[in-house]
Amino acid sequence: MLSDELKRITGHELEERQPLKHRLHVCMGTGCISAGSDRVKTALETELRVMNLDGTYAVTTGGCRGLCAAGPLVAIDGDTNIAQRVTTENVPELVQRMTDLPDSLRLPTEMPFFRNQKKVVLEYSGNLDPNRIDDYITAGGYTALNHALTEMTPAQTVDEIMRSGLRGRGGAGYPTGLKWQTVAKAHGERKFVICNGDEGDPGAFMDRSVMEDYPFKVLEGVTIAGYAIGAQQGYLYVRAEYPLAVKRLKSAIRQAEKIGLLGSNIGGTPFSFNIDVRLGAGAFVCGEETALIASIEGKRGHPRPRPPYPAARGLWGCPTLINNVETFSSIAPIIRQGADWFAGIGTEKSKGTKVFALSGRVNYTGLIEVPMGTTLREIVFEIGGGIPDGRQFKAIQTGGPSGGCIPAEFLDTPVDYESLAALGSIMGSGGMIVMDDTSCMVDVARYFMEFCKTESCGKCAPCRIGTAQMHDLLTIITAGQATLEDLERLEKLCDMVRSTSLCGLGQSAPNPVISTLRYFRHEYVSHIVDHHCPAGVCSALSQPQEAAE
Amino acid sequence: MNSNVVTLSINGKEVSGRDDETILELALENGIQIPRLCYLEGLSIVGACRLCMVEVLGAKGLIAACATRITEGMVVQTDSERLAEYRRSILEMLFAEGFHVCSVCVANGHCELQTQAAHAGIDHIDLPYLYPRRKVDASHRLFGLDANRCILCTRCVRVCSEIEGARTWSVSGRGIEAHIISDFATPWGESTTCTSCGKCVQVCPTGALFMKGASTAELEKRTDFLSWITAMREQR
Amino acid sequence: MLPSQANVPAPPSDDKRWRIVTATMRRHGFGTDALIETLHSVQEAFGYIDDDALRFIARGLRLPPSSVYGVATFYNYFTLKPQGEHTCVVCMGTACYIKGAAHILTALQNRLSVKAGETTADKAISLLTARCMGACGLAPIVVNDGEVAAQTTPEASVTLVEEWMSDAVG
Amino acid sequence: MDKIKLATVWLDGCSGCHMSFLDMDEQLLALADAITLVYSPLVDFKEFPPDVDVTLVEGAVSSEEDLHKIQMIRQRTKLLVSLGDCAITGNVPSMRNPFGPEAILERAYLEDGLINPVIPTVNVPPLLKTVQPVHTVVPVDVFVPGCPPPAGVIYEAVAALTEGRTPNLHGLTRFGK
Repeated sequence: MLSDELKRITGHELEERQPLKHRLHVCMGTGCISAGSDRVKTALETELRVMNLDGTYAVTTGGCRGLCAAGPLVAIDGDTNIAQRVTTENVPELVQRMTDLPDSLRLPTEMPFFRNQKKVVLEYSGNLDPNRIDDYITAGGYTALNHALTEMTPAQTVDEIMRSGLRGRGGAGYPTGLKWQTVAKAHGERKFVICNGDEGDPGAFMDRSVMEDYPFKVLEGVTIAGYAIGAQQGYLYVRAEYPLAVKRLKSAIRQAEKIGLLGSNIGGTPFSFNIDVRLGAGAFVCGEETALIASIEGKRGHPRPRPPYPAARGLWGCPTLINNVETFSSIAPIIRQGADWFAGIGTEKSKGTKVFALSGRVNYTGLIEVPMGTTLREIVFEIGGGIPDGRQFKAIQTGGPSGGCIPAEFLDTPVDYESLAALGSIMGSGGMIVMDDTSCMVDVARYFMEFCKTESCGKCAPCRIGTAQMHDLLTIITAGQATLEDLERLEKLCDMVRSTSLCGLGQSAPNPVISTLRYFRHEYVSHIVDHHCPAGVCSALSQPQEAAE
Repeated sequence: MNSNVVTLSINGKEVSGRDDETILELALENGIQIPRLCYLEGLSIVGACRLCMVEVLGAKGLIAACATRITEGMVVQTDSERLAEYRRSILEMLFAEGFHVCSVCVANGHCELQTQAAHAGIDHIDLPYLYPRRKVDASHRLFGLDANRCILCTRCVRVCSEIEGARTWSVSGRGIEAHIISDFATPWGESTTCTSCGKCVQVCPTGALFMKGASTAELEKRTDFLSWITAMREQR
Repeated sequence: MLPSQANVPAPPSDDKRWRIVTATMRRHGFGTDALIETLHSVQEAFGYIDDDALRFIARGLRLPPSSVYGVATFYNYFTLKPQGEHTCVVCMGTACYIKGAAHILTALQNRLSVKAGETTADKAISLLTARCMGACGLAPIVVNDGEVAAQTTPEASVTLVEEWMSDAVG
Repeated sequence: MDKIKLATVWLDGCSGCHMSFLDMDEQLLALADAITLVYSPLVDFKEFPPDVDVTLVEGAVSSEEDLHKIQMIRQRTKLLVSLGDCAITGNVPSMRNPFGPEAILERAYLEDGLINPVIPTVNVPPLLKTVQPVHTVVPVDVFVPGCPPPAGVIYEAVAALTEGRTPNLHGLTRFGK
């Protein structure tokens, strides 16, 4: 029944597209909008009308293609013919030479940035209109939900996810299937699914982009999870700082409800499921599961001791499944193409692909998706196009405030959960910030500690006071006023805060310090002993000869 | 609720208890002291002070004894050089965070922070003092709040919510700026929810909440009322 | 029993925007879990959350004042003070920081004679920071009255606030 | 056995620690066999000698004079003992720290309804921005907390040092005792 409906919508959509010669997808991601893509879209529509082409050419809203720095991007029909840095001025030129773009406009899509990626979460990248469920369905959307509801039992659905080897994309990489199974087996009349879209890591915007571009895919993943674990209600917990994502998700929920893909008896089956959006309000700690639950309950985002885990006692005391946006976005492709297909991508222990937000001192900044096991070198120097201005690569920061800085000698490390952990960093949610020799690693550590200090919820003593003390110590080191005893104090605090804090925020807050001490200890010593900042960042120490006395 | 009897070892001693008991409860029953500040029998568990962290064989990291239930065959160590060092460090941080001038405090000699520090052998604070500028609220007719002495154990918040039911207290702000407030950060004396029962004062482990009129070292607190109230409510 | 219409407290004033706030509470059945959503609706309607709003929410959702205040001050997104006519938000996310966001912030602080999080004395401009706007590919960014200035500089940022300043004078 | 050379100094404190020292009563006689008092507010030596074995410091470091003094003393002393809470924690003198020295001087010299309200500048050492515990400005070897530390504890500490032992004061004293 559901499949008939999906076929009907697809048929109708294709019929509509029949008379069209070309479809122009204008990127309407946050990046391109801030570069003026909304004005470009209007100009394109006007130009086509003026040229009397509006019957055979369609202008649609497209999603992000990842290369935000080249925006606004306009794709003609697909992934190979793309115009970059489009402005209202060069719209007429674009329309005239649509199939033969001038070099000034043509985006070289054969470049490694595009060629070396593999898109699972970001499939149909840029060619889907995130505002229209028909577009998503025509591209094969909701066939996974249909398949699960009609061909699979909930237990088989859990099993499929288990066999795919998918691991949580939000941080520590807990096996997703195992988590689903625990919640599925937990006793409880009511159960909940929560999609964590409170992307808090500074330097990470994967989830923003996924929510903006693939709202239906997120909904489909959450709905399948609801079916698999026996939940009736799902929540999307989204950062209030992402208004576009909130708007598109809310609209997506309404559209899905309208055609019976959410609500009572979905697709004529006994399964009923609703989804609501809840806004985050600017607290990094709410990425922690128990704090997130407290926040949805309308409370201060304080974590609580685990166990009991949310899988047993979560939202309002009921068994609750929490995964992040990217994890849920991997679900539909897995159900559609099978666990074996997904498990065939990536490494032995880290399956599938991972989306990264590549930024910092690298030529091509933006959103990328690569198979697990791709080396850091490939990401930075091929996909990212290397370091600009002829400068030297110094480190790549992964995992945000809970992660670490990885130096050049480990560039050939394949990116997977275990390898990054072995280097003292973590996969995290997928921020990758490239640093060159203009970055001071002590200053970077201080920056992250300041973040953790202001984001500490204040509940447990080690994190609340420890992050403040560590931040003070790092500040005096960057000011050239510290002693080697202060460095010893800092290391002791790192160990204590890591070992005794209540939640992951505190336990991982020392990581940026520990990893920079591991690989760049000489920079700390240089600040303390020689009163010299090798990168010339710490302004109090910018004159090495004078300060060295 | 059904509970089973389990056997485990604490500090090498074989002990047994019900599996709905926590490590801390069982340790105390067996005369084994574990340092603690936020825990108070009769109030809910928050696991905030982290002093009661213990080592459990096979566990990934340290475990908060107040918040962890016992299981069969558990091997618990409540004291080690590593734990002692962490506890000293946490206590030192608490001293450095607020402004604890023991010599002129109403709770001098009866303060749990002071006592824990003495037990831990703390004879000076190695970390820099943060010297915050915190308020003293003397607007209440009977009681006062000196935020300089507050260690954010939230016993006052919990006793007011869970026992008295007034929910006058909460924590405001976050991180190092977090502090205790009454109502809308209203002066305590102008609170419309406070019943002036004084339970918060009694459970406060330091001199942060005090009875007016008490002079240095005069304020002894008593928390025995909690077990009476709990027992009587259970009977009801 | 769910609170009926009669139990809804009277709004602090006859300002129509209170209807939005009441509607938010009603949509959530006046449950205590509506607190954060309701605070969002006040902030969106009024730009900040004042004492009257806190009292209104406490009565409407039957929450103790301390809980409402505790939650409102826990989350960075909420502000209890009115903002300036213009807002200038400097993103301090990692990518922006690596590309010099601190210099932009310093330049703006010096030009406006306020610190981050403060509003100029004439209430014209609020200078704010964000932990990350999620537009790292365009770093460093500054958001002026909702408009993203991508790959910006201290000079360009100062020029823009100077335009606001001269508007205010003129 | 050679007597050890003992000095005591009084920085920003109330002299209570010195009073407690004197409270040792007859134990002072026992100490007298083991020590020579070479500098102290209790006796009239003008110069701090260059080679002191043990110095007991009462009081926090509050002024520039305190700072110079303690740095000089540290150089001339083998074992430096922080005696009492003021030396160890800053104690009561440090209560001005959240407010700053100006506020305290104004309060003391201008606002208290004096006949001649003026902040003294001559013969008065400038105050440091914050009052500091001794160990934050120079290394300290032994800490004897208490306000004041009980006489018996001071005796135990000094006696141990004269015998070449590390004093073990655990359980004998604490902050505020």
